Amino acid sequence: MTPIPAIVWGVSLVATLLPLVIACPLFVSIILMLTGGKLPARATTLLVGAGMGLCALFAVISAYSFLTGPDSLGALHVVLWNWMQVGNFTAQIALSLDRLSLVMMLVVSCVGFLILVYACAYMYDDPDIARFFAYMTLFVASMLLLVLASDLLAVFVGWEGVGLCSYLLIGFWYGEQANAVAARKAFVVTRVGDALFLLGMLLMATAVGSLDIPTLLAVGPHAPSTTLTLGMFLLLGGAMAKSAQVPLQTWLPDAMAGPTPVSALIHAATMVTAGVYLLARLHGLFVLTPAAMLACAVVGFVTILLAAGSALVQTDIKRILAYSTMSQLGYMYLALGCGAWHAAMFHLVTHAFFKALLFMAAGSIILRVHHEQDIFKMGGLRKDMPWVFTAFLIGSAALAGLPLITAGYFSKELILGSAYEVSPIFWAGALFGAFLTSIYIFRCVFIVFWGGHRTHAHGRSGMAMALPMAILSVLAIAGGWMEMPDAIANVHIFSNLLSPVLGALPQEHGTSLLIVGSLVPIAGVTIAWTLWRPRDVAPTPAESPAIATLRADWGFDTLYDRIFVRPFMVLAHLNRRDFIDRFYDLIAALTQGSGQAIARLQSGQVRRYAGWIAAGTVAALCLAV
Amino acid sequence: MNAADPNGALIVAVILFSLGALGVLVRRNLLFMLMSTEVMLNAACLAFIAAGNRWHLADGQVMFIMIVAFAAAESAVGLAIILRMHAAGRATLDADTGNRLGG
Amino acid sequence: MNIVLELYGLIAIGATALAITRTIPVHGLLYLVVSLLALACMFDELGAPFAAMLEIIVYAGAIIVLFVFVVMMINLGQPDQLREKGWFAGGAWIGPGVIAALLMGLLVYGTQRSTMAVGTAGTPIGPQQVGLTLYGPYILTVELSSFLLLAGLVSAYHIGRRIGGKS
Amino acid sequence: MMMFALPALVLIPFLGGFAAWIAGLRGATRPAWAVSLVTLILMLLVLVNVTLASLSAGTGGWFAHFSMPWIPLLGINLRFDLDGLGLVMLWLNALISFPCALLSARNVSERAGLFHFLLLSTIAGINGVFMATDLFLFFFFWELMLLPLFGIILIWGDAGRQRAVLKFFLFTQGSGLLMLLAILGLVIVNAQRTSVITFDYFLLSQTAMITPVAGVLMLGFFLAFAVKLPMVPFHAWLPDTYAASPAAASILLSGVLAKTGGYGMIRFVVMLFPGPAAHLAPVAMTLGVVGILYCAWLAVAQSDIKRLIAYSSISHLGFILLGVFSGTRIGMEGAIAQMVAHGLSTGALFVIAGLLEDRLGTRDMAKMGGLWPAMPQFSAFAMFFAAASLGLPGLGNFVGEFLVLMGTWQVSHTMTFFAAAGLVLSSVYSLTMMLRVFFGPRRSEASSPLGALSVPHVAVLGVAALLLLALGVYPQPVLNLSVPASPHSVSYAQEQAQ
Repeated sequence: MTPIPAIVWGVSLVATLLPLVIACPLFVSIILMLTGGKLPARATTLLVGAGMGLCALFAVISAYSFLTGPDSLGALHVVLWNWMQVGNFTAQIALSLDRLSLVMMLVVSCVGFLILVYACAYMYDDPDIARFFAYMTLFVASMLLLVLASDLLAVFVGWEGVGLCSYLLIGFWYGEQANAVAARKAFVVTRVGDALFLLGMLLMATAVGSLDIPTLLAVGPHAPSTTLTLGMFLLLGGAMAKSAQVPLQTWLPDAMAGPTPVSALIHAATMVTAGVYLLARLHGLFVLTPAAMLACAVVGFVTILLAAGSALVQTDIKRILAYSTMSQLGYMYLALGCGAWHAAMFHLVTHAFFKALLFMAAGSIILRVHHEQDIFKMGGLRKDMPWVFTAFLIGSAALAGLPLITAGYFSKELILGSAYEVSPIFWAGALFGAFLTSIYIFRCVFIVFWGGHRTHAHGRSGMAMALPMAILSVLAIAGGWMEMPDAIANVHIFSNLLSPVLGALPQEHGTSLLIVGSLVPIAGVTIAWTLWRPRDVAPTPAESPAIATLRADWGFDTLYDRIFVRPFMVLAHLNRRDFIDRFYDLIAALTQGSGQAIARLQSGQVRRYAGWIAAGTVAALCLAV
Repeated sequence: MNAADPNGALIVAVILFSLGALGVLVRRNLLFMLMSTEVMLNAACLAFIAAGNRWHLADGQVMFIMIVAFAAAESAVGLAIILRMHAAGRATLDADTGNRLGG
Repeated sequence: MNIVLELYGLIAIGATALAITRTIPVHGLLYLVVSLLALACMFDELGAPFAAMLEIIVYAGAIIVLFVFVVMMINLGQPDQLREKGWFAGGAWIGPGVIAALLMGLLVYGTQRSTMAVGTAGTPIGPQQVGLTLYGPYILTVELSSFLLLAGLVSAYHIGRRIGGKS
Repeated sequence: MMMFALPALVLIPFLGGFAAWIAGLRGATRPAWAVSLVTLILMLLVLVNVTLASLSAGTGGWFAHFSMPWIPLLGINLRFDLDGLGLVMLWLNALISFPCALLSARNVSERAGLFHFLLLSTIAGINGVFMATDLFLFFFFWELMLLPLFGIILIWGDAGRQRAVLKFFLFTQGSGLLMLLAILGLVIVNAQRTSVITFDYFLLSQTAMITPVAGVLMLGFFLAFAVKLPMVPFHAWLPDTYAASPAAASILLSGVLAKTGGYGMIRFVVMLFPGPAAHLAPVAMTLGVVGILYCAWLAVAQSDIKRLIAYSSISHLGFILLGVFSGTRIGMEGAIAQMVAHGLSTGALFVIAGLLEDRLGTRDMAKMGGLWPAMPQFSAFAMFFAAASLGLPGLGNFVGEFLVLMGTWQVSHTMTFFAAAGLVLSSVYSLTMMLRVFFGPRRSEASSPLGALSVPHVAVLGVAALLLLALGVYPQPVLNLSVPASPHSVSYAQEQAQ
């Protein structure tokens, strides 16, 4: 019996604050759960605001003191306790802060804080507000654990934790059967990825002997290359499911059944990017397996185009954003596959800003038009809600990557540049994706905000909703200015920040790519305007079988339903009574039947008895003679 | 008297026994079944006597006497049962209705 | 070969075959008496005169008469005859016939496989010898058969007792 | 003191059961219940005492020993030995028995005294199974724990109980007979070799190592435990039995009784016959994996909530089989952790199912639905245990499953792959259960008001949740403590002698 290992508190401030960053939302969550909804809504929102504020504050302080501290280029480890130690395998609950996790921690805590503040207003009238925030804060805690954990197994705790919270939040309005079903689908599909992730961990743990990420990165390269490739493929599978990449993307559109702040936080800004973060953390191993990288790039490439194509024909505003998230995540995967870690991380950050903004704006719209989500039933909202319109426009511009003024432009250009480096096909596809992106998002903008009124908007968005949107609007524009190509301005704050972890930024390309990349979004917006500019007749969604397929996610859902779900369920129902059990019943029935058959001999008819006696005599004589 | 060939007697005994068995199996009338039983018993007697003749021992006849005693007891009881069934209102002496107890 | 013995045997077989196929019980009984008498003659041929006498007195004289009494008491009539005929339908013979034929075949085969040599020619075994054997080595069997007879008596009495009471 | 603690762990519940019976003879429910609770508390105190003494003795090896001749002519002794594995299992039993006694008070109104007697006898038998190191004594306890349970199910079960009990009886007794034959065979082989008739585990383990018929003998043990666990082709008794049992019996059955199978696998198959067990391992592991997948698949299609939990339980028990036979230390530790975690989580799920049946009067999930608003606290607990059962990291089941998978990975990648697929399926059925019972629109008006949970329920579920959480985030004490001691290691008695 080893003594309980003493909790190792680092001497520095950061080591003290780091666990608190996770503990703050966790405690809020526990308090909300234990009080079981008995707190009044105001107290709940105050508690959440305070908890998340502290969390963000601690994150910022620890980030600041880490960067100004002595080993700001390395990593800081805080070992909390030994989780498991069996034989020569050890897993620790330990946190580590390096520049990569620092960026991610800041995104999660700060964007999380903003979205939760927004959610305080959004969900204020919901009777189950305590449950909502219990899940939300638990999600933030899990996400921070995922980000900060230094052991892959502890990452997995956060990984599954965010999955569970995502499940709970998608199904938050469980009264609708469809929501609960969507929640289950999201969990099960991501769980497929989780199983692959787990297998990948087992492989790495067996090959390397530890799941500690620094150890993995140090010892992993010496493992046999087939092992490494297989392991990376498995981890990639896990990451893909989490990030809704083709072919495991089907859960994300359905996940929009949750409240809009959930979509903003989980299904746009943080959880879905966990896969990107994971691969970036393991880039040292990833770079050694070209096959896995190629697969990753291809997956990203395909996802960009498929998701953008689907987004083009959606009618539900949240589903448009969901497909756009998928498509943007495709960019990140493409970047990862091309070895452009900086680009992937940069796009992750800017995407978190503008996509959260878009979801918040969409949420404000939805709230004010009586939970109507069909864009063709909205229209002319520009005048009703000018501020929301501004925010949505900024977010759309950033998503489309309008040149120079938006964050999305710079991060996307970085990705396009690195894709060109690997293969012009990737570049062309991604560029076409960007073209589609600008079309579909501005289609949405023009239909929703221009034209005649088709719905009545009421009320105003309160301060608590407006402020986070304002802050994110600023970030969605200015966030890109921390990393600009040399051709525009020599600003490399972001890549300099991450270089110690991810290596130096690769050489840049000429301005020709940049110019093409700048023109494409503008062309897209123009086409969107010509197609969907306000006319006299109200716009209606185009209908054709091809479009229906496109709208239904290229038929992936139907396909999976036909191939996996339906046979599985049908066979399960056929075998509901368990054929092995039936087999034992058969034995029982046989025994019983033969018993009855023999009992029938006991007929009470003397002649039959005599016959049997005679037959027995004959048999005995046969033996004797 | 000259000793006879017991082989022939044995074959006759066997045939009689089989006939008796056939009677028991075929007839549904209890009376005939009892009669067939008597035939079988007689066949056994014949076999004993033939064997007694062969070895020139009295045991065969002793056994015959035993069988006769047994046959007497058996037919007494059997006939009593038949009478009883008849008196109880059983319309026929059909043995196959004997499983309907309660008579 | 003892022709007389075979002849008696044939008579016994024929009478028995007729006895078990009659539809009228009294006819059957009469054939049975013939069969018993033929058997008695065979016993006598086989050197057992005492047994032959017993066969006639006890079997033919007592047991068959008992049957006759019963037949008289239960008073079977015309419908019973018809029914008996009905019971003789061809199908009823198949199973029993096969079993009986098998039984016979096996027994004949079994008894003839080891041929019994013709015994030493001897004098018939008289009642005295039988009596000595019976009350000598077989005394216990005699006692047992007395139990059996007593039991038969008691049960016959018991079973038949309530007939009068019922009517 | 330590000397008599081990037999006391068996005697206290047994005698307490008698006392409860006598107390309940008048027909009152309350006194019998009180006596039974006091008994369990006494048992817990003794267990705490034993644990403290054992911890001071250090980890590994045998902690305590008790021996007394019973039938000297046949070399049968009343011999108890305690190692870490046994201790952990005793704790599990003690923890599970509390909810059984606490919650049964509500369900049982008829012949409460008898109920408590049978319940406590079962608990005594289980305690004995976890300590007995004389094979005859082990078999005795093996039967002792089953017989009262037949009674409980037969008297207090639901409509289908007779058929269920018959099945349960045939399976367990049939396999128990095989084990008895194997025990006798081992004793005879040993007697031929050493001309000493003994049922002593430690002495027999010497023979078991070298005898050529070890494979056959092991199969007898293996089948008995495989039925009890249950392993897949022999699982048919379990869903019927669990569904037909009263709540207390379901909890006890799923929580502890199934674990006696896993315990037996470790102590009497793998430890006693290491060679043949290694030969059997691929078959056993394959069956384990088949069980994981097949029963998870069946669980999805069930409409009876108790049957769903029952099938899910078999599915999880496949991991135990996998871990035990993986032949690696890590897999074995995982299997033990899984036993504890599974006992807690499934036991809690059966508490929940029992309560639902109690309040709604049905177990058919088609008639439930949308229960969350009616009973939020309860539903939250259900969500927690469903999450535990689908193997959420941070809860106890994950530790067990991960370690088992890790142990299996070192033996066979394919099997691990399929076992991991079981994790996906476990999420399918767990969430389907949540979906059909608690989410969705309200489907029926409850037969009785659904109201808040009673204090004992909250306490029981809360403690189970806390323990699962503790096991999930800090399993090390259990992992350290639960190392099974080898029969070839120096026994406690010998140690004392030295």
